[in-house]
Amino acid sequence: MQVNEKEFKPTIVAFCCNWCSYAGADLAGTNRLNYPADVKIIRVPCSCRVNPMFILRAFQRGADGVIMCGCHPGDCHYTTGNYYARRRMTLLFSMLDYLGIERERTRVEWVSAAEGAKFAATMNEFVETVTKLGENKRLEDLRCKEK
Amino acid sequence: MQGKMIARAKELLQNGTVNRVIGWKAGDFAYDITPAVFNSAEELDAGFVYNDFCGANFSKYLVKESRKEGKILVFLKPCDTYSFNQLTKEHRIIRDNIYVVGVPCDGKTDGETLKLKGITGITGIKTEGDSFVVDTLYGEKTIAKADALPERCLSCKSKKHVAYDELLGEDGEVCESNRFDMVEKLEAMSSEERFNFWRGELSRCIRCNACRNVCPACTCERCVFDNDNSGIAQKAAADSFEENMFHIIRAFHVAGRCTDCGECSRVCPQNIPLHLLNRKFIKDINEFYGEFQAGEDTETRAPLNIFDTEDVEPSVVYEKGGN
Amino acid sequence: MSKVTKEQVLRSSGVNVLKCMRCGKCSATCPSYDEMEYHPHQFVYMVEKGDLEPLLNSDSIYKCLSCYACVERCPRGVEPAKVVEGIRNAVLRQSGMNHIKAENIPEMLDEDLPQQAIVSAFRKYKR
Amino acid sequence: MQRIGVFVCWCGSNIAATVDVEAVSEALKSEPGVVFSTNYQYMCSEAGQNMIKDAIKEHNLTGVVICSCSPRMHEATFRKTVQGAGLNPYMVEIANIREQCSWIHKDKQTGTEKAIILGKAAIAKVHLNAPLTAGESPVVKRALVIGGGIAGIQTALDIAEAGFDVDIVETKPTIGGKMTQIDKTFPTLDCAACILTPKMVDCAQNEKIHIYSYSEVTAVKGFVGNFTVSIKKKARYVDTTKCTGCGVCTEKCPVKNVPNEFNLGMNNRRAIYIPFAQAVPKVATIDADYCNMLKNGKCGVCSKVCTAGAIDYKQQDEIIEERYGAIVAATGFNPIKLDNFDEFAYSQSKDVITSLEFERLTNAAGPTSGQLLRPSDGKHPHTIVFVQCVGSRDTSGCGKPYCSKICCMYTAKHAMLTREKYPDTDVYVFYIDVRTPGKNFDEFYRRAVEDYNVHYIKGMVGKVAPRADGTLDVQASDLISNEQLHISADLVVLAAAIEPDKSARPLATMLTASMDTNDFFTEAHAKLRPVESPTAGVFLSGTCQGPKDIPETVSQASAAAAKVIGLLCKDKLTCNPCVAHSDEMLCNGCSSCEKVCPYGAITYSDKEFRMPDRTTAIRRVAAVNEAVCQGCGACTVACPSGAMDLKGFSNKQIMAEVDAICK
Repeated sequence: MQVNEKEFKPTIVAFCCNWCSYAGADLAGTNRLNYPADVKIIRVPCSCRVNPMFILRAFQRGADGVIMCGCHPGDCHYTTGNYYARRRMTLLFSMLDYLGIERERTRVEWVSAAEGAKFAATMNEFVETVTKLGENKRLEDLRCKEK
Repeated sequence: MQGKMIARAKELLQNGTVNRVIGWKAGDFAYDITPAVFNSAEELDAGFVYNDFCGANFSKYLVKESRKEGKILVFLKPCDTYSFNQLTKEHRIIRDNIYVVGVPCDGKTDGETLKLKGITGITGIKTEGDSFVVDTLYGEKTIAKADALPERCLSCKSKKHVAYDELLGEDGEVCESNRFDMVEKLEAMSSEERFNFWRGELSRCIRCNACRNVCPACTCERCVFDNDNSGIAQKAAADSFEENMFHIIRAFHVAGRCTDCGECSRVCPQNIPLHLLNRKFIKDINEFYGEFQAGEDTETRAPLNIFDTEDVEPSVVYEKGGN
Repeated sequence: MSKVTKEQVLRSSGVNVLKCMRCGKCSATCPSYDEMEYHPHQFVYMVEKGDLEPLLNSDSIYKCLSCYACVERCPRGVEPAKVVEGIRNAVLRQSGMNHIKAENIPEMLDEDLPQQAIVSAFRKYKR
Repeated sequence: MQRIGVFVCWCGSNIAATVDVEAVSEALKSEPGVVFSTNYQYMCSEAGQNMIKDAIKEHNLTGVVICSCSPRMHEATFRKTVQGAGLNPYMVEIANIREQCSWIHKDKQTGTEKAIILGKAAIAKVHLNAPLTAGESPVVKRALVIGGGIAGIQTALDIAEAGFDVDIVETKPTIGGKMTQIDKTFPTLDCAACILTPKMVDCAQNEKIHIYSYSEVTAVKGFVGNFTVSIKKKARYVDTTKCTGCGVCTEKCPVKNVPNEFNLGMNNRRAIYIPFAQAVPKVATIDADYCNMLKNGKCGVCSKVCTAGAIDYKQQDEIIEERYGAIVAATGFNPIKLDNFDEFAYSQSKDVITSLEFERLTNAAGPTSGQLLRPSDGKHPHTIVFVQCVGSRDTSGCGKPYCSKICCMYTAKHAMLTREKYPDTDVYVFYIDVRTPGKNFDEFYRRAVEDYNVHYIKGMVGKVAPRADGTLDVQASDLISNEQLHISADLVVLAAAIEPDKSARPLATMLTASMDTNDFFTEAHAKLRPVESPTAGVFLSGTCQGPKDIPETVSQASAAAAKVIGLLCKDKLTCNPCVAHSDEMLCNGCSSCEKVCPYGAITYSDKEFRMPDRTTAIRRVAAVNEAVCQGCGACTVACPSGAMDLKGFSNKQIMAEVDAICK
């Protein structure tokens, strides 16, 4: 197989809630489960701390994909946080899709503290998806740049 | 109607129910009508108008006005009352300091639209059946309402007042509206087509902030875009991305609170169909979480401040098909 | 005759024999038990061990009624009947021509006969 | 500008093998604000910690970034370290370069590059950190035990023993739970009632223990040390303070056809009943579904015969609110429903019974007064077949994937007792595996085989078919002799799997405690914190955490009690300082934050403000109760104006991390 010299490496931001998903990511590490280094995790107390602004900001600064992970619905450490997060993200992602932004660049996944394997598998799959999409240009180009 | 309204306003001023009136005032031209506060019967006689150009939604003005000394009289059209309720629910207006008189509305046009239809030299307007009869320097012109009304009136969601202290004229009903047709059309497009559509629209934005300033849901003490500490402040956009962010964040901030009054699109000097962003959220909320009309009452929780354990997963966005 | 491998049987049957916990409920529920030289649980176990020859040469593969009682009752979802079917298929594939021919099918069709039966007949009534 | 020190840990070779630690500390040296950067073999060691302390003093550091293992591992350690050097503990940020970097990447260059970015993000965040002070919250010195079975009873007794008040909430009219229905206990064959009922009486008599029987928890608010719990006392239509438990009403009541749940419906009770003779509290309860008086106002016999005047047909459900420092879940188990196992003919034949029904049939207080009789014709069964693992270890979806743990032992007990009492009975036990890990357990099972001649057959029953002559045809496999057996049995006993009580799932939601896929409560740590839930202040006792026998349940119950006592001994708990706070100048007063707060930590009030134009204005603004706020951040996103922010995870801090990562 020919190795592409300028292989595209996406920038992926993963927001993980402290109690489930961040612990799940730790477990993936403890079990030495590989996933691409393109994923960088930001720890938040709960998925409900994730402001849509953060996601747009990440895209603005060059992220190619943003994924948010939280406790499974019903298991939120703060009882209800992920239920609000679920509504917020559903609407935000739907809006981005509506604006013509590739919907595969955004994702929500519920990962428990015991699901290290799921975390790694999710990240592998997400990176693969985003890599196929290539660089994130549309959100930036939504307005024509003045020539 | 105008006469009735002035007469009632005078009575309420006279008997001390209110000490001032917010209403529409004639400008230099017949069609450039502006909101104004009237303090006396004389001022009402001199400038108060109510006609088919009186489109402005007064609800937002009450955020400041209701915090002033004394009670204020406000005339609200049916769609304005939804914004009014929403602001009451969010404690943004002090209900006790306001006296609401509901007035009927059959759709409001504006000078720009008429001019585009070739009607110039406008000196007055009146409704006759399904048409506007426009007085011009060149004589009377008749135009069908269907041709002269903005989108928001053509797809009117309700002619029913949801908040008032008294009504002048008959109250209407909630309408069967086709207001989501365009959203559906966009949804049916491919991702590429949607992108091109919005690129065409949003590219015209000059960031004048008119949409934000007129929006009855945008009443923050200080907007995040003006707040240096918010981390996303932008007085003048540094890059094109910020413009996109502005519209997405603004739509998100009013999601579940926007009553679909259409003021944003009405005031946009670049004619960007901003209401299509808000309506997308409204449509999604209706589909995902059940029918919800912001401002319908002052009790129901906003859809983003409540949840159901069986809510749809965000993956619904990918699973709906298309691309 | 080329050698039938365990992998072949596992692939064609789609069964993961390692899920078996050796409870024997398949054989306990089997209506053809007494007819069979090897019983459903033995099929699963012997395939796991790779001990295929006795099964391939046994009449048991034709004694299985494919009633799927074992599949229905297995607490681990192992699906023993499919293992039996896998072995049977391996034998049939190797034995070449079928006794009935495709061109004869139309005249055999009749409303009361399920088409499934014809398909199985292809497998069972070899020359 | 902060003066930041960066400390890169090798973690022996755990990090150093796939991350060039030297390169990382070197690269981070040139980040803005970094005045010191180094690396060391084990930062968490005493030498490593001293290195950090020395550097703080020597370089006047105002912020510290440690690139090491997960913050979940050593964040607390390093916070203490910097505090020891006079720095605010919240001026530390950890870059996780072990679990989320060195351990998942094999290529050193990749690992090093990622570690540098993670370090940069932590530096960007620490620039915006502010010193935080943790508040304190008081501990309510009272515990709540939910469930009054042997687990709940033991936990409550132990907590009371330590001198703390404890309440038991039990949904049934009496405490005691499943153990009251059991005849004898393995492996000693003590009579269950003889060892349980004294404990029930102890509960009733202990002045530190209050029993809410026939009650359920309907809402839980608050947090560790300070829960507010709503308890619904269901109307039993009997004044418990007046009822003497004489039982006259239960004999005179004309409604005689109510299935007796204590005997699993194998006999009947009256509409007013006391579940069994040793019930605690020993008071009557009216079953509103059957009582004629409550249904159509015609009867009133119990009221007439009650000399104590305890009957009160007008009684209503009552909701009381009580405050607790700790909550113990002890909701227990139930045998599964056997609807999915029709092959065993449970629904077709009365002579196919569950093991718990068998317990009642052999219990002296049971429907047959302890005579083992067939439910169908009341005759002695001469051939009994026990079927193990009915619904246990079942991954087909019909049953439960786990081993129910107790069935092997109780079946050995049943088989043995049957053979002892009725030596003319043939007893067969069909097993997949016999699992007897436990003190004197295997010896017990071997006694059944060797001394009592119980026929243990390796294999499963495939089908039970009722025959016309009243016997049951049991078709099973004997895997050892490789034959299919047909046994003509008089009685078939199914060892049904056990599952958590249905009340556990809604309770877990109320408690914000997590559950596994089988609805067992999850422990904080499977090995090291087995009796604590991950939710602070919530503890686990008995089978709600997983299948257990009685000795195990009791030891776990006592362990949970010890944990509760440890908590209640404290006068104050240190709060999490990473809480929400509202910028009053930005607050719209819209109440969005208040609506999404799960703890009710946000309140609104009208306050007078000096406005920029020198006027004063009264505005409605939000305030956060820092002792109640748990720092989830739901409010920060609900707030449209950005007035609400979270300390330690502020909008700006998170965006700084985003920026550093995406650069």
